[in-house]
Amino acid sequence: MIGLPVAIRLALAAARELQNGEVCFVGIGNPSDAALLAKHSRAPELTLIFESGVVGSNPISKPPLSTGSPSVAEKATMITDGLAVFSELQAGRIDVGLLSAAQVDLFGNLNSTVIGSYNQPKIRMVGSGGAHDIACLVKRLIILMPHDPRRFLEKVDFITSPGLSDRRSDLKLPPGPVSLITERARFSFESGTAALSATMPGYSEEDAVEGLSWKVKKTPDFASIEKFGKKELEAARSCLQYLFN
Amino acid sequence: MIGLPVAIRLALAAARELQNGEVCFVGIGNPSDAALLAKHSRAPELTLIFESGVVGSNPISKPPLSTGSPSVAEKATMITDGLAVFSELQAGRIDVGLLSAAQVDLFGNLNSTVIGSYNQPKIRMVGSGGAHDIACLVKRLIILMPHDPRRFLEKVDFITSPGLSDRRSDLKLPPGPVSLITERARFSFESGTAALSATMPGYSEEDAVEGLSWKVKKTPDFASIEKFGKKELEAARSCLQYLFN
Amino acid sequence: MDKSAEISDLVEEHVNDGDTIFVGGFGHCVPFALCFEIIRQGKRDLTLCRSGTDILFDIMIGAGVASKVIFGYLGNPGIGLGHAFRRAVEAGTLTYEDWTNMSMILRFEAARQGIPFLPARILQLGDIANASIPGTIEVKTIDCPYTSEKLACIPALKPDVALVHAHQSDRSGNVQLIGVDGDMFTGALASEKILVTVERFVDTARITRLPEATRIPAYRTTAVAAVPWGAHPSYVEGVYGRDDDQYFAYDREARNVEGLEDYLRRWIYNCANHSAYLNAVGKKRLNVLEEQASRREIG
Amino acid sequence: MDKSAEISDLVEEHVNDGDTIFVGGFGHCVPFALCFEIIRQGKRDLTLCRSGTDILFDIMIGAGVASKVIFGYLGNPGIGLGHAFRRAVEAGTLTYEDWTNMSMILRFEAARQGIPFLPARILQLGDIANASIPGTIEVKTIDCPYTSEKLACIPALKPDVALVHAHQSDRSGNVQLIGVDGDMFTGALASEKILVTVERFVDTARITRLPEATRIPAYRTTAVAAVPWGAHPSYVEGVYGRDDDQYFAYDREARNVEGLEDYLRRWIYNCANHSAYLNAVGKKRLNVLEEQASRREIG
Repeated sequence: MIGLPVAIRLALAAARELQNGEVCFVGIGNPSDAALLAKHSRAPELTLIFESGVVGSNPISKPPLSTGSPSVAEKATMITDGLAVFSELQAGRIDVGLLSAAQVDLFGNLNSTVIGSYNQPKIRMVGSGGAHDIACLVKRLIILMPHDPRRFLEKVDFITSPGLSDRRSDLKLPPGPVSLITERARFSFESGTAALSATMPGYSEEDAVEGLSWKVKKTPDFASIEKFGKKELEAARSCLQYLFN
Repeated sequence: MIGLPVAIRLALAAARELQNGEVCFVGIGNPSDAALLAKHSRAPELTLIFESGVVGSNPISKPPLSTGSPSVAEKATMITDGLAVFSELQAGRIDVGLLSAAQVDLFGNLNSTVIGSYNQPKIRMVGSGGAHDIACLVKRLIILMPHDPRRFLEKVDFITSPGLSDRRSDLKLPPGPVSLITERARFSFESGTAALSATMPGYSEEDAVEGLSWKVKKTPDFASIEKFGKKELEAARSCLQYLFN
Repeated sequence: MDKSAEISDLVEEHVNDGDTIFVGGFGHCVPFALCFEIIRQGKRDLTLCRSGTDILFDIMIGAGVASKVIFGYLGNPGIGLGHAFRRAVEAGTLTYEDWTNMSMILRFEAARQGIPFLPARILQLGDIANASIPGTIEVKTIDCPYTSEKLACIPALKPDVALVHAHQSDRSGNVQLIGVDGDMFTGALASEKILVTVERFVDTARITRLPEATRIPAYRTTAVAAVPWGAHPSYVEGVYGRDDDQYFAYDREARNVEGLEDYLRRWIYNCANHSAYLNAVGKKRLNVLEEQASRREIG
Repeated sequence: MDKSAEISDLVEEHVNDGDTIFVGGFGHCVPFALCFEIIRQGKRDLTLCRSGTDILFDIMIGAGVASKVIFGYLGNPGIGLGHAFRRAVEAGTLTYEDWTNMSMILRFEAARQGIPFLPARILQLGDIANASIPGTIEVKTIDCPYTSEKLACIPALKPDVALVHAHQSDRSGNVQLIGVDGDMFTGALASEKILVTVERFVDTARITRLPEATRIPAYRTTAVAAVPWGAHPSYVEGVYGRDDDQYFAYDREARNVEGLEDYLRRWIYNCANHSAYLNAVGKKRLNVLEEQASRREIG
């Protein structure tokens, strides 16, 4: 297990969060890897939606670089426009969304805009894309982050995509992030901040929080995640082959 | 001329209001007859748009009963949805619209909702359809009415589709009706109420207002419309053949 | 997930008395078979809504299944009044809301987008929204926070159930259509449940050949039945033409209550199901309509 | 009306310094040839806008034709940062507005509909619209007059010019496309002028075979040029594949100013026109990309 590339382990861990029959709004990279892996193992009836307007996507021929890449459209069951799929999101019809970012904080706020200050950034990044929209609107938000302690902050430099917030219910927005998945652990946001709810196969509790500045509690139902099965590993090898190079 | 059916004469008269190259929002009946006739005589590059979402329509195979009828779609250059074409209207991108109704008044208000009072009507009619929307939003509105004095009122029973109004400029709406066409005459709304601006070939000024309760002024540029040409009459015979039965 | 079912099950399981029903079909692909089944099953107290209606609304009013209508236009397109509607309004036995075709589309579009209203420039003049005329609709206005313009707020309308007829679907419910659209899919996608009849089932592989023709994704489809000729007397682009004569016949027959009842008996009550209805139309007539279809093929 | 023209005329006659430009292409059909021509002609002070951008934005920033960008995402999709953008922001030489992909789409949709804003549930949390962080956007809110919910008002954005690449058009400008859409036509139809390049011209009769594939009606098209391979290194569904290698190459080369300038020289300045650009890409590479195209055909 530990021998597998980080991106594969992250995808395996995150795929566990997706249930068969769900409708999933997917971004490029770790999120699409996880969703594709889930679809080809435990959740064959997962519907993948990309913000480019593609519904029922199954990008197995080649990992897409853009949400508008050829493999996203290939064999899709529906191609509509961006307004249509963001409308589905805003109307509360999308079950789950997967997001990654440069920084995450204890409340599940995500930053993909700037490192440093907004006006005089140390690093200017790509901005929200659809991430803010997904974070605001999707029924259940799953955050994917490789275990890189520099990216886990008390407070992100800039909140591109909002995490938990008292204002969500007033604004009639769904509750926000449910879990944060790394290749080492699952953190749950049920108690109001990220709390360790499970470790991934091969990792200890200490591994899970190694180097993090966060003071992380453990959830009452804390457990070790059972080993990834043969089907999941085989799906990883076939769908995510490019990550093995 | 006078020997032709009223609907043909009305279409011939109204077709004169349309310029080549214009984009025209069309309803069923007299309006589509006039637009089709114009397209096949003096304005070959007239673009016909129907509220059903059909753009570049040319319904010559059969007079359509519905804006969604097969002949509306046949040979159309674009089929989109209703939202798209009403958006074009609201954004001020449609040059001209043609409407007819059960009643019209001196200000170009149109009624297609009820005869009598709204709640206890003598006759309940079909309602607005897209007529209200066209009357509010189109850059230039042409009204078509057969010369039937009972339908020309001081005040319509119910304003389905608004005519001239002081409030239009506040609401940033276009000025509304430009002309009212009957088979006998053209009335202009330039001066604030319907004023006789032309008589159709074969009709006198007296014919034009015969039986109307309206006190109609004459416009300064009042004139007799020149005879319909061979091309127009031939187009009427070929496109509007069904009206000759 | 296999969402295919029989047309009778669609109505029995998913249409409840009192529901607000969006009726698809803007001249094209009007869901006659589905609505006739609703009448046969004697559903009650339905609220029917769409922009421009077909005679189907008038028939459903006449058959007593609708207690309220919300519409832009209600009549017999290009032919005349809705006779059953007219009688019901004049007798005071029906609740109705007059909107316009554009405002109805915006109502559905707001619901499709998941927002409570859409701003628009219509319905600020005239009598359709006029507080001084009792019974007309009320439409709130706002001042644009950017431009200070006055705008009408067109409120969202989210139907409980949408009824759609289309060309084809796979059994999981990816529904495809070509041809006139109108507000068919704006209204369907605004709705909580979507019930679909199609001319035929096809494999998913066929769907992926023209994914642009998919108008309802499988996850939104509640259930789908294969019902060839399910839109007659309206038409299906490239499959069969519009039976204009039926619309003229309805106009003549529905002018009085007895005539309407004859019509209902002949085409609905005396037909146990859609096959019986097609027998009543007759193979000869259907062949003529097939001949009239445009020469277009989907995907 | 014949709207066909040469690509150089499109830019010369219809793109003015200082214009706000909507750049079409959501991964698919990105209008590279048109924008490279804009760079060659040395247009200045452009404001570029769209939701998720391609490297084309970064290239135009690097080439100095853009003074402002309005966007949801600006980078090299799936690969990394926009290096020229990053340098310009960090050096303070570029004006920029951070929105989100959905809010950009809504901005165009509002303009397409002819209304000054669209209500939405986004941009009420987080820092993108946060009055206490200078430089971020300001988004007004309203209370819904029906439900009292607080909603963000996403302001309309009406570009002066839209740039679009698509599959085919007739000479009067009925433009057709299949495949990924994104905000391509929401943005185009929102714009005052629409400039189009297509892979090929076809007869109007061909257009009418699949009128559902028409995305811009002739009366909205300002001018259209036939420019095969006009979207390279992005792709055209069913015609040629995406040249992913070029995106990786741009990522490597644009990391410093010198590398970027080499890139601009090689692919733009040293190519007198699009044919010269295609020669620089090389027939061998183009053949490979043609092989990679999906097996789909429009209409």
